[in-house]
Amino acid sequence: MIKLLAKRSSSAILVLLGVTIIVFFLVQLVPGDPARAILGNGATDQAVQSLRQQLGLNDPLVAQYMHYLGGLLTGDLGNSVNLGKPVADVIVPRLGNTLILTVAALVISVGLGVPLGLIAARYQYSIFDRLAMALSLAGASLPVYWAALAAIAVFSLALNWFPTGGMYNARMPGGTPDLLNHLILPATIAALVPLAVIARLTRSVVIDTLNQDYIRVLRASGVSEKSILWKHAGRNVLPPVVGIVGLQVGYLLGGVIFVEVVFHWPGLGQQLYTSITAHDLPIIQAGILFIALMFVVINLLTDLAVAFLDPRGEVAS
Amino acid sequence: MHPYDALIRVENLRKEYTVKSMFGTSAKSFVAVEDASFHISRGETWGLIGESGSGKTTIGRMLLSLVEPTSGTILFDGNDISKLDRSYQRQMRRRTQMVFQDSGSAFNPRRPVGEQIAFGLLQYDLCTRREARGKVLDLLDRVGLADMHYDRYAHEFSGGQKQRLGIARALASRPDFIVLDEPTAALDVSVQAQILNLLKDLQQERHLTLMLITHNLALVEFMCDRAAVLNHGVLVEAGSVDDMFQAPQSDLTRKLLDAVLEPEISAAA
Amino acid sequence: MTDMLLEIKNLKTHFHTDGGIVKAVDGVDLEIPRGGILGVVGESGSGKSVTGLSVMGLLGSRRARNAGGQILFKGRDLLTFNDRQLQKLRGSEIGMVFQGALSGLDPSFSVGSQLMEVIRRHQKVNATQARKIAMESLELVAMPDPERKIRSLPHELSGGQRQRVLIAMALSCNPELLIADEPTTALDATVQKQIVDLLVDINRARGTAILMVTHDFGVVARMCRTVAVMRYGKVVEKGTVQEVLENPQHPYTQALMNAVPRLHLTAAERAVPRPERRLFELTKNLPATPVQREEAYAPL
Amino acid sequence: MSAEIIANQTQQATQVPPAPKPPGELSGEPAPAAAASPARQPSRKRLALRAFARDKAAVVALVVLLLAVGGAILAPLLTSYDPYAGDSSRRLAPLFTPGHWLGLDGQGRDIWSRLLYGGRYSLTVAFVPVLCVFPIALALGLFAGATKSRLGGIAMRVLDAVFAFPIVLLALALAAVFGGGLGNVMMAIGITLLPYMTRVAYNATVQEIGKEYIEAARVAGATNAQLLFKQLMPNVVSPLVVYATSTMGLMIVTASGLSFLGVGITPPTPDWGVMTSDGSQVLLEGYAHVATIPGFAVLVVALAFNLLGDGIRDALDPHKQTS
Amino acid sequence: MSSSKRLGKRSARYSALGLVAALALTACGGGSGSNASANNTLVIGIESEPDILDPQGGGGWVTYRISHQMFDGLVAEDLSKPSSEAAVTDLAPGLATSWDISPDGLTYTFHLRQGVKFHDGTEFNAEAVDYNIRRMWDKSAPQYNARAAGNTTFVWQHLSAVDVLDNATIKLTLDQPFSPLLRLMAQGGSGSTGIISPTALKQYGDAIADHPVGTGPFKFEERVRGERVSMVRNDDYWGGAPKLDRVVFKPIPDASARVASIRSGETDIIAVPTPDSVSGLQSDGFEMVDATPPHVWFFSANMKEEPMKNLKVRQAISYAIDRKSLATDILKDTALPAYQVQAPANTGYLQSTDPEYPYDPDKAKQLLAEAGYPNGFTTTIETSVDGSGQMIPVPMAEFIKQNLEKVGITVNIKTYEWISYISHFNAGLEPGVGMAQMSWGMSTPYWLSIETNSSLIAPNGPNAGYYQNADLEGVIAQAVAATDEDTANKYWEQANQMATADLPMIPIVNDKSPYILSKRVKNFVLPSEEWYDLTKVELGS
Repeated sequence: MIKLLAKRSSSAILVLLGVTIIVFFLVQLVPGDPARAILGNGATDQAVQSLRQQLGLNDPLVAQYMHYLGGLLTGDLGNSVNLGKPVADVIVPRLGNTLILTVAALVISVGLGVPLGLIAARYQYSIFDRLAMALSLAGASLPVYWAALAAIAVFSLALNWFPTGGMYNARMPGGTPDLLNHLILPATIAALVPLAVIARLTRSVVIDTLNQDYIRVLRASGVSEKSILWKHAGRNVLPPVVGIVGLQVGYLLGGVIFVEVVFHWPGLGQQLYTSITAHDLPIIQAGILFIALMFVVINLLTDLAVAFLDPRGEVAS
Repeated sequence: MHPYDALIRVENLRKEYTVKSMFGTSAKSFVAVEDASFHISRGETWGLIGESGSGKTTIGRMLLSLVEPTSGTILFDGNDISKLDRSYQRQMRRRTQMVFQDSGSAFNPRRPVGEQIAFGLLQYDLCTRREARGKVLDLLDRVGLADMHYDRYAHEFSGGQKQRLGIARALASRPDFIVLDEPTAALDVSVQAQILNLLKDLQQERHLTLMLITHNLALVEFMCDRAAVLNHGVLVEAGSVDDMFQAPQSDLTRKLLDAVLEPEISAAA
Repeated sequence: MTDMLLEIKNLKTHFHTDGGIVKAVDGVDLEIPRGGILGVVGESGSGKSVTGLSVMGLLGSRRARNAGGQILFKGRDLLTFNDRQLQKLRGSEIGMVFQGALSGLDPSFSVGSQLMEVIRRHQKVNATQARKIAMESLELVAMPDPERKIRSLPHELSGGQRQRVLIAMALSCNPELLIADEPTTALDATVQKQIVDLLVDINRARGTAILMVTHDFGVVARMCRTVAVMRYGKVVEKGTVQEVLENPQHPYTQALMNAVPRLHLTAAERAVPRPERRLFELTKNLPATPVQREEAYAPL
Repeated sequence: MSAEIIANQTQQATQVPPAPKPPGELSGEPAPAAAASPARQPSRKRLALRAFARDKAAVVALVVLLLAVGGAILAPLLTSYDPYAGDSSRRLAPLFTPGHWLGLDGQGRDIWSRLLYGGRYSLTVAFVPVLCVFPIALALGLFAGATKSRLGGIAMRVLDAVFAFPIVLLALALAAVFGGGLGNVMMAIGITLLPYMTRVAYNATVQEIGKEYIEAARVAGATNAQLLFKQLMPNVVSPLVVYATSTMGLMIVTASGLSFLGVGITPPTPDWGVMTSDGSQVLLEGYAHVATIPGFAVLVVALAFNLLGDGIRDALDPHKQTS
Repeated sequence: MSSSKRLGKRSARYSALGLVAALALTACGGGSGSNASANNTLVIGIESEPDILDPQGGGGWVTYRISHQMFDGLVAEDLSKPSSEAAVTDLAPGLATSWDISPDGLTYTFHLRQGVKFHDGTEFNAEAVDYNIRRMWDKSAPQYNARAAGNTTFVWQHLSAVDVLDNATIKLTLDQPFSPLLRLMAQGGSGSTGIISPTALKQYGDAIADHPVGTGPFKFEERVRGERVSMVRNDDYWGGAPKLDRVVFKPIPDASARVASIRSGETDIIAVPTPDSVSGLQSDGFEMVDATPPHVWFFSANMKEEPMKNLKVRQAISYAIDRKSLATDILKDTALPAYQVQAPANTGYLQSTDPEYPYDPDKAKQLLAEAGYPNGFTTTIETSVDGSGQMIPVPMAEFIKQNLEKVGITVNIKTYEWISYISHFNAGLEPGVGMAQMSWGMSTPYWLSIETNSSLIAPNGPNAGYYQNADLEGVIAQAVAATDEDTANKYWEQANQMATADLPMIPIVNDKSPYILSKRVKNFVLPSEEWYDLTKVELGS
């Protein structure tokens, strides 16, 4: 296990290094001059030049990258161009908010998607199965922002069940219950696509599992269908399903951008979106880096979890 | 026996698989074949007996240069196959063939089987492209398949037919030596009988040297002149089949003989 | 015939496939007395496995249909049982062992927990008692070091040991009938013999009747008392092992017998040089079958 | 009791015997009859088409896509309205307005007309990036998977790093870099797609290369190039085609998301994504049809691409091509 | 115990663990505020996340609307009258109660308000003013801040000396007469001259943005990025304590979501409703308040190349655009058609009743033919997709495209994100781009100079269309140098006339800057300015 951890971690670090390179050079391609963006309309050429000097924008790219990497390693993400404060101060609270949304969406998509897939597999070819799979196929093709707006129209405006957005009541921020109240709708919308995918994949994994020899042995031993489905199949589909769920987190992190924009959820996605539009390169770099980092870490954890859950212990591709 | 009668001579063959750790240190190794020496004479069928995981398939693959030995030499027709130059290597490839346990997976699922059999002919310029089809049809006919099978795909054949296809392909390049890796393990007895009979007939017709890899002693008794028993990568016994089966020298051989269930009423029932 | 434990009468099991109805079992009659061992021999597609699964009600496919007949177990027709009754029956009164021992155990649960789940499903016992019964079952199948093995996960056991666990599981509730569907296929020869002998021992010690589904006449000869030879969903010949093996009547049976390679050929046989020795030639000895038997193209 | 012969041999000739069961199969259900009938073998293409035609969902999907393509091509014949010219005094007219059965959008343009013409852009966005990336992904995946070379390994590592970015995020970043517009969006989508398609090709290659037929071909004397192009490629292309097809739907959705975020295709292009994102501005004001109609079109076409992908997978699977 | 039960228990334990973790995660987000103050809290839904809350360094109207509530400048505007009562805001005393201007227009002496304290208790005096001005202007001062200086360049461009005369008096000396100075000091569009507590500046330095301390009617409470900026009443405000306990500015960038938020009662006021939502909101009992702030939505023409170089072409375009329909149909009367370069809320605005460029496509075609383009031409229009004051630029551009295509001008639209658009715009129009859209305006007509001065040609300034007109610059120079307001205004009107005739910028509409108010909101007044005063606002139940 420790060996596996070491092996996976070191390859994850390699991936992360690649990520920093991509992030760095991607941001270089963004058009416009950050220095001018900071100084505004009236700035003179001279002022722009001196700020460029100050920001190190005139150094060769490789030097800038090494400088950037060095900063990263010492925990220095640089200063936001527009916000006049360290990037970490901006990113970290946003990251927390995005995590809340992502985790909630994950809980919903797994909590509904896996049982849906299990039941659909159990009653393969039934009306329920066909309906659930058709819906989940459609769900995976849904434009998220459209669904978000439609959900606001129905659940916030028509039914008045949930607030239309934000994280807390602005008039009187009310702690956890207030947060949950604001969380349900966006988390559900963010969960839709992964839920659909998880349900579909779970179904096929379960069907595979139910065709295994040992399931037949259990049947022949008179073990109840309930135990076969929920205990034996359930336990054995765990590793592949965890793998599937891990992958879905990536989609979630992407889809969350739309949800954050429509529900004005103050998360990383929204920050990133505004920073991309506001040309705040250090924030963009850090934001993308953090999302990639989360993704890589989640993949790593998924890999380890799959290996851990696999009864044979060490087997994991 | 004179050494030049041996088509294949193997000396101190060894295969070790290493599992490298991340940083190339602390390698774990697993010995699949340990210090095997034997020879296979021209025209004979040589049996290699072993239970699952004993390393018998690895030996077969080393003989065909599909797996590189860790150490030891393999002489084919007197030449060390690891030292052959390109064109001889090609010759060696042509002259050695293999029939797999499951020919179904040994055929490309997305190409017609006839084309795949023709490949061996064309590859070694044994005929022109125009003649190829006819030659393959001859081969198919010889192994008991019909012309119409040429354009079909592997999954459309039954187990026995797939084995016939595998044999046809092995024959295409006019080899001298064929490794038969459990060629009938997955077949019904009646089909197995046909395949075994076919192999025998072909051997006589074409003066083939065969190596039969199996765990079934009865097959060895039926097919082979000489054989060896492999136990966890080590050759524990070798010699003529009649001698070996009548007076087994090793425990494993005895155990294997004892385990054969004959369709005769014995005291047990 | 009332002392028969299992009587299968004119059983018909059909599969409704895209290509039409496949009559996998087509009017089969079989019977096993209490404590008896019946071998059902046949090649792929003969319907022997489907017969065993029909008894268990385990066809499990939407396409499988019962098309007639009776399966009388202790006088009760199993074909009339509902799912719940069948579940109760399986494992307690009829046990089953399949081929493919390597994949027959749930890889995620320990041997003990799987045994105990079956035991507690059918017997009103607490965990300690169940564990005791599980231990006994493992001892019954001569599992080496059962104390340790009961805690093992399946992948920690060898193939033969796994097959023993499966047999222990099938026998844990002391069923009167054990259906063994090619239990030794894919095992090494030495292990195969051990398992076969084990089944015979259990039959003697406990009086458990066995329905042995196999393609191997060697296995039949070793353990069975009566044998039925199946082909294309029908029983072509049946009788005591002695009768059938020593004097097969049906040409198919004869052909099959001939096709089995044997050791220790007689001196006369051995006098034939190896290249001239021939195994059975199907086309000569069998009446031509309608179509689709692949081997119709055999040139022999 | 003497051994009895039970079978009536003559009866055998009149019935269809069960097909031989593959050894080891435990399902209790006989495999479909292996085709060994002496009938003349239809061509591969015919078989694939026949298998495809049996898949009702895929056929419906194909019809839907053909309708969409047809509608896009024949748009001038199916509507008399200019998709770009609107009557601002009648903007946001509802469904079934006389002369405009799908209503008018925020500029007073006919939605039906924009939907038809919009197919030209949306389908292009779905199709072109996938088409362009296909050969690159195939070559890269084959190369990295088959040669196990250092270079291939590095290429896959780099792609691994790209994998760490969620699709939408990467597309968003790239679109922001390139700027909006049809061409740039397609470029962004193509680049985003590359690692995914390459991974599919790579995985298929690695999987296939471990199969026995590759070894068998080597025994038969195949050179490396022959192994790569003759043996591996057809088996790698099929899953890649399937993946590419299913992906096209997702790409329309992604492109529409970019439009919503303002970095996608530029209005007034009647792209469905642009229309959906335009319409979503008035979704909450009681003009739901403006966003919902093109959104539905995106959904249906994405769905159709998915089902078509499934259908193609089955049709290309030799095991399902029974005559 | 059977293993199945054990498994069940274990999974229950896991899910409990997950819940606890989720709660722990969320617990850190706990809030403040009591019920009573919640009732008297005004929540304003604004169109984007504000910039930094440093009044001098932070740019944009959205930000100034917030920092304006916490900071005062020396010079203020009278924001208590709606546009209908005062088309142009009057200057009013701020932290300076009065000021004297020397006859030569070169020295400004400000008499400071006494007894005013910053929110942190620091006394407001001439030293504080000196400290602040040097932060924006004196490169040698330790507190000099490049960003603050950059944003206030236009205000201080002619300042040559600052002298503290006594604790209550400060003198600014200019190097030339500069008539727009006072109005510029009252502006806040791109950085304002709001006075910050020197104590706080010394304490926080650049981090002042997170600890804004001014003298304004509201005191900073907290800022949760992406979520809210909240402030509480300053009971000691020199202008009289406001009625509200708290004000929360809540950024809701998506316009539909903003509208939804007021419908669901989460906000009390929203800025920039979607035009299509206004009538529905009104019929549901919400009030719309609008004004005529100094705002013009225009196209800068590319004066570097044909055909835009040609005055007749620019005139043709101006005639071809149906501003009225744009304002009525697309913008649902949230804007007024604009026919001149200066907005009504500007002292240079011409009170002529006759618009110079009524909608006349035939005349447009005729002018095009005269210019040598009888069959029109093809050009590109650039615009942002959103942004402060940009209204709904894309639908507007789409509408204008249709207008222009009717007279034969084929238009491609290129869109950009707001901030990348600003830097793109400020870099100057690219070859092939005929017009680029922008929106801006100030209550001081000096704005026209900023837009057209040849020294501010891109990339050195916002003159993105490369316009050069020596005559216009001459008139503007006279206006700037004028020492009495009437003379200045006369020149400004002349300048406006010239610019409107020459069309370096083609004005399209003037935003009415609508706000939607819930029924609870009382006494909210929108003046002819881009920002508003909240001291008089009350909340009903």
